[in-house]
Amino acid sequence: MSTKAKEILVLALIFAFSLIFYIGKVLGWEAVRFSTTVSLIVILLVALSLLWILILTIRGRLVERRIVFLYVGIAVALPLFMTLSQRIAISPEVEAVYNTLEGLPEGSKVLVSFDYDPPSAPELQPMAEAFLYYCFEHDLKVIMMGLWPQGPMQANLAIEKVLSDEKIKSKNLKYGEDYVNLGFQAGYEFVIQRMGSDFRSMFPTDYRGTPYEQIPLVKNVKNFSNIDYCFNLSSGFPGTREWVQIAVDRFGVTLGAGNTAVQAPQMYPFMRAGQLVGLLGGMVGAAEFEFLTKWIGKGTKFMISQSFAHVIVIAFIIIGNVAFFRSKRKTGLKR
Amino acid sequence: MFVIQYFIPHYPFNRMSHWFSDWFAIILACAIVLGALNLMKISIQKVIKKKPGWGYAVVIIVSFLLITVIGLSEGEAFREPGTWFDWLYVYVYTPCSSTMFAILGFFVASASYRAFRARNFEATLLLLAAFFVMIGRVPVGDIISGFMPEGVRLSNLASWIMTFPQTAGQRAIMIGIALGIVSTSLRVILGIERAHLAGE
Amino acid sequence: MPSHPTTSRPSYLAMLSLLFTFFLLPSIVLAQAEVGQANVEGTPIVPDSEQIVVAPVTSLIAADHKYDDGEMIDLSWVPSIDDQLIDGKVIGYKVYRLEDDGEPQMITELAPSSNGYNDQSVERGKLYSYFVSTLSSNAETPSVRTAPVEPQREWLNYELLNVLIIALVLGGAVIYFIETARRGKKLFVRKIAGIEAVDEAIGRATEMGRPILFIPGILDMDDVQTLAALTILGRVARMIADYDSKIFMPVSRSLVMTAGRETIKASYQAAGRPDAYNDDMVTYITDEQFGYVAAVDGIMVRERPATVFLLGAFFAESLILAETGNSVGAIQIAGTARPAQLPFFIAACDFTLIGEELFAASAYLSGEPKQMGSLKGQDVGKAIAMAAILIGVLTVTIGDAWNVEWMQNITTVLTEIFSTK
Amino acid sequence: MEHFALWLGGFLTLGIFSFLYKDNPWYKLTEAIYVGISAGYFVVVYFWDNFYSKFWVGVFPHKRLNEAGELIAGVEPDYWLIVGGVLGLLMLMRLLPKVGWISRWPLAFIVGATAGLWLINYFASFVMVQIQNTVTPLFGMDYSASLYVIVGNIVVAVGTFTGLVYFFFSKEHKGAFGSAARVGIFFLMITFGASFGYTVMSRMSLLIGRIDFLFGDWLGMIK
Repeated sequence: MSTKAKEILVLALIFAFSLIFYIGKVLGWEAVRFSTTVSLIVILLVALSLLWILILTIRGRLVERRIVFLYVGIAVALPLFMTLSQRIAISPEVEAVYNTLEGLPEGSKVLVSFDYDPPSAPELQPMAEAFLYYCFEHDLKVIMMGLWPQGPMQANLAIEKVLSDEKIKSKNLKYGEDYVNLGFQAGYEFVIQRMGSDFRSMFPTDYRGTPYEQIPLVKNVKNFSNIDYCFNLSSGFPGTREWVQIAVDRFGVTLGAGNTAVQAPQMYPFMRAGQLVGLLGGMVGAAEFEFLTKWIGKGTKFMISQSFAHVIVIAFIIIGNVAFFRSKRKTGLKR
Repeated sequence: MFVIQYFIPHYPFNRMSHWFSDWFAIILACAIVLGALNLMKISIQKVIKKKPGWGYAVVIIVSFLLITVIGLSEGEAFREPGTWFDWLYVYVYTPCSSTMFAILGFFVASASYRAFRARNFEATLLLLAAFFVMIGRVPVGDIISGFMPEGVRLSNLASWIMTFPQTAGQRAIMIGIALGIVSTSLRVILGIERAHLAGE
Repeated sequence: MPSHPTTSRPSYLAMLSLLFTFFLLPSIVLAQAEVGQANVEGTPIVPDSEQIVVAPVTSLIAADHKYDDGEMIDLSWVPSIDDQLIDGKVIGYKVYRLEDDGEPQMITELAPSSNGYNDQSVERGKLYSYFVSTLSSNAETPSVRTAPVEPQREWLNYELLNVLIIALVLGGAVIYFIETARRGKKLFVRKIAGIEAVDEAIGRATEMGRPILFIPGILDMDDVQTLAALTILGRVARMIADYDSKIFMPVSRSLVMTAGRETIKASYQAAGRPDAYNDDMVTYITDEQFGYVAAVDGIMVRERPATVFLLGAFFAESLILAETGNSVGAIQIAGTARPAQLPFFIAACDFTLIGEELFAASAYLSGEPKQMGSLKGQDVGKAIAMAAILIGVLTVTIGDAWNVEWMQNITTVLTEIFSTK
Repeated sequence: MEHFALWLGGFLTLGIFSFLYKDNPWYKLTEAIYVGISAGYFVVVYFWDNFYSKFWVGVFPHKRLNEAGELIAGVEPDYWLIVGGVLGLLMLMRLLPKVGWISRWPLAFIVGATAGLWLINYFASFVMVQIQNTVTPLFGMDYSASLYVIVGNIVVAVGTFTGLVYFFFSKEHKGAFGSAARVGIFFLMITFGASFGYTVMSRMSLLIGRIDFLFGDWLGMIK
């Protein structure tokens, strides 16, 4: 069979596979689940094949790029079907966010800024949900906004998800009294700057078009001095750095943040300097926070995959370096 | 000018940053038109000359025109849920851009196998720190080091690296880069660094 | 605004004096802030018996907000003694304002335990006085009125004076060293490993007869890192012209393309070989991040360059480029000021310019005394930072541990110098 | 429509993943759609957010009518914005080859303005605040710190100091100064290692998110 024919065959298989399961979904099939035994067998098989790659590489044959890709695909996809128990260790920076929240009395006003868009949602959406869940559960009033155009939409998605929870549903929360979404405002960090003097000048209406002064929750909120706690979910510019520079350094708010893992390390100096009280970093931070707030969402669910992916990357680094040192010793070459 | 406005709260200096940011935004809006026209020019040339892959150029032109026409005709509220623009954003733009970033996961693994070598002491240190952070941040780390007493497990080590040496390094880099930018900016302001503006 | 290309060489000393005039003149014209206060305790209105009586707020002070354009008045008070977290009778506060002794107007309602408010709807030239009412569920107890206050406009933000002074010292140092260098004094700058390797890397490419690839990052000319990369390109291109090897530079911004062409052309002219230059050395690919990466990847695999320069602002593509370069066996010299991408360069490239080194390298390589001078100025900044950290940490630790007063004083001074609030 | 949307998402996602196998028509098609849509997306967003709501509305503010239909005093037009409009227009001059040189003006403005803006903001937040905060008593206030924190404090102080030594250009890295720089580079490497780990973490999370879309949202195999 020629390569071309093989490729077409694979394509057809993928299509058939998708079609079958899609129809299955529409018909309401059960989700696919691996039992613990199957999971362990899969893990063992992956480990053995990694060993085989190690042997190949030591013999001086680097495996092809696509095989590495395949491994990553497997390491990420299969664990999604697994059911394994796992213990999540809480890092101090996540605990700090939780403790600050715990210290807030009922009825405190919390400002949450959604500064990200759908591409970073896998990391930040679980944080948003867990955060809102905690606020609603403990009767904190939530004011939402966004410096990114898509942020308020993500906020709505999170709200929808959290409100469908039984416990929260029974609280019968009202839009405008218990939470409000002020929407997006263009202007990057200048929005924060002007909010420092007057919220209303930046948000004349909420995202539904209701005038600011007619919303019971915010009509008496003049500026940051009426906000008890600020939380910022950020995946770039404008984001946590701008909130620290302006809202914290100039207006003195208490700020916590959830960041994508890429930019989280750069926030540590701010944390140590006390400009930032607590930080959730990436999906792992989300999972830890979910554990604390007892809102078990996607962050926790994805942790097995995350563990697997990390182990695979580390395994490849080790394999690559073992081969590197062996070849260096043989040829004595120094590059 | 910006330097001045930082220190003097008085009108007109306190308005200056607002003006500049607005002007900047307007210039950007015009510049993006330039970029888009450039893209169109290249694509149309491809189609006219029937260069290889001109079919894809047609797709670029069509999808560009589609979203632009829809977005501009839907008026100020183009972003509201339920508009066609929003639909295109959610179901076309988002899957594409998310996947573009997701694909990097594969490349990270491939690069770690083929390129990330402990070729000297510095690189070794880097890879070791990466190792501990990666393993310590996920539950697997604590399963491996489960025999150790609470408090000195891999997750604690990862936390320690992040909070102390990592912060120190970030701080030094931060100060260094800030000073570098300050001095480069001064060079620009004083007109020393102007090679980039010479000739068009 | 600064820096148009046709500006004739400015005299830096003149500019320096201009700067000083700009900063110092306003400081002479100052306005003294007037503070009006009322420290008399308020008396509660005696209410009906069913009403829940709460104590008024005390020590109400209204004062002009300092260092602004005369648009704010700060209010502060001590909350009512009935304002308790547990069993508190106070449900909030109302702030009233009297404009030029007119009728009182409620301007805001605040939550319990508030102890201050910042009124930003005031105008200059009017007198304002305030009082605050404490609210229980069915009664209101006003406090005593404050003395009238007029919002003031100040010319200089004295709280930021320390920032100004340090910025001036730093700016002055940069300008001083630039002047020194211009007068022909040689300034020492240490070797930078990545830059030392440039010669060798170009030599290797010449020997192997393979091209040199120069990638200036994916940001436009408005990014400082791109500027630095182009300055380095100037020197690299000069060497390449001397060695007679080939350079190829794919870019992702059209402005960078024109700038790159000019830079290389100038270098070839300086090397006396203008005939060897042609415009195809620099090509524009696409603004699209991953489209650009895919194309550069293809170029690397096909052309198999002996040397790859990755200098400028890089994002997610850094690791793809570094890996591909590594896999074709090129010597790679990389540099960026983006901390998130540096690790990939360090792990996969032979030499990496870390953060500030990229800016320094551009100055170092250009060999221009003025650029070297600015580098020295930067070092002054670092010296200040290092000294502050060293002295600060020592004094604060010793001062705190053994209660040495003069050390504690030094600490206080240092903290004040570097505070931005 | 919902079915179509999900299949479209699946089609595009797999199309981009197919690049991992090799460059192929499916990927090229997806890429072309992506390039076109993203270029158009930014044109639209910049038009409404920057050009329309900043410039147009700023210069010609909406007339506000009260309930009786009478004109009430709205926002004053801000004619300063016209300067920005003119600069933008100059930028567009690049389209005409003869006067293209004039687009250097707004470019010079951008370069100069960013230089000026960054100068002071970077300085205040990144230099001053960070120096101030490195200065902490190593043993904590009144010996209150635990051993863990004391070691940490020392590490931060030493790390920041030596890191700066590494970036010091005026002195050859020799002797004690050289050793300090060497220690500094170690700290930098640990920093980069940590941020390497976090970047890997982030990329993997996004990948998991995509795979979850494929098997969860699209095919319903994960609930």
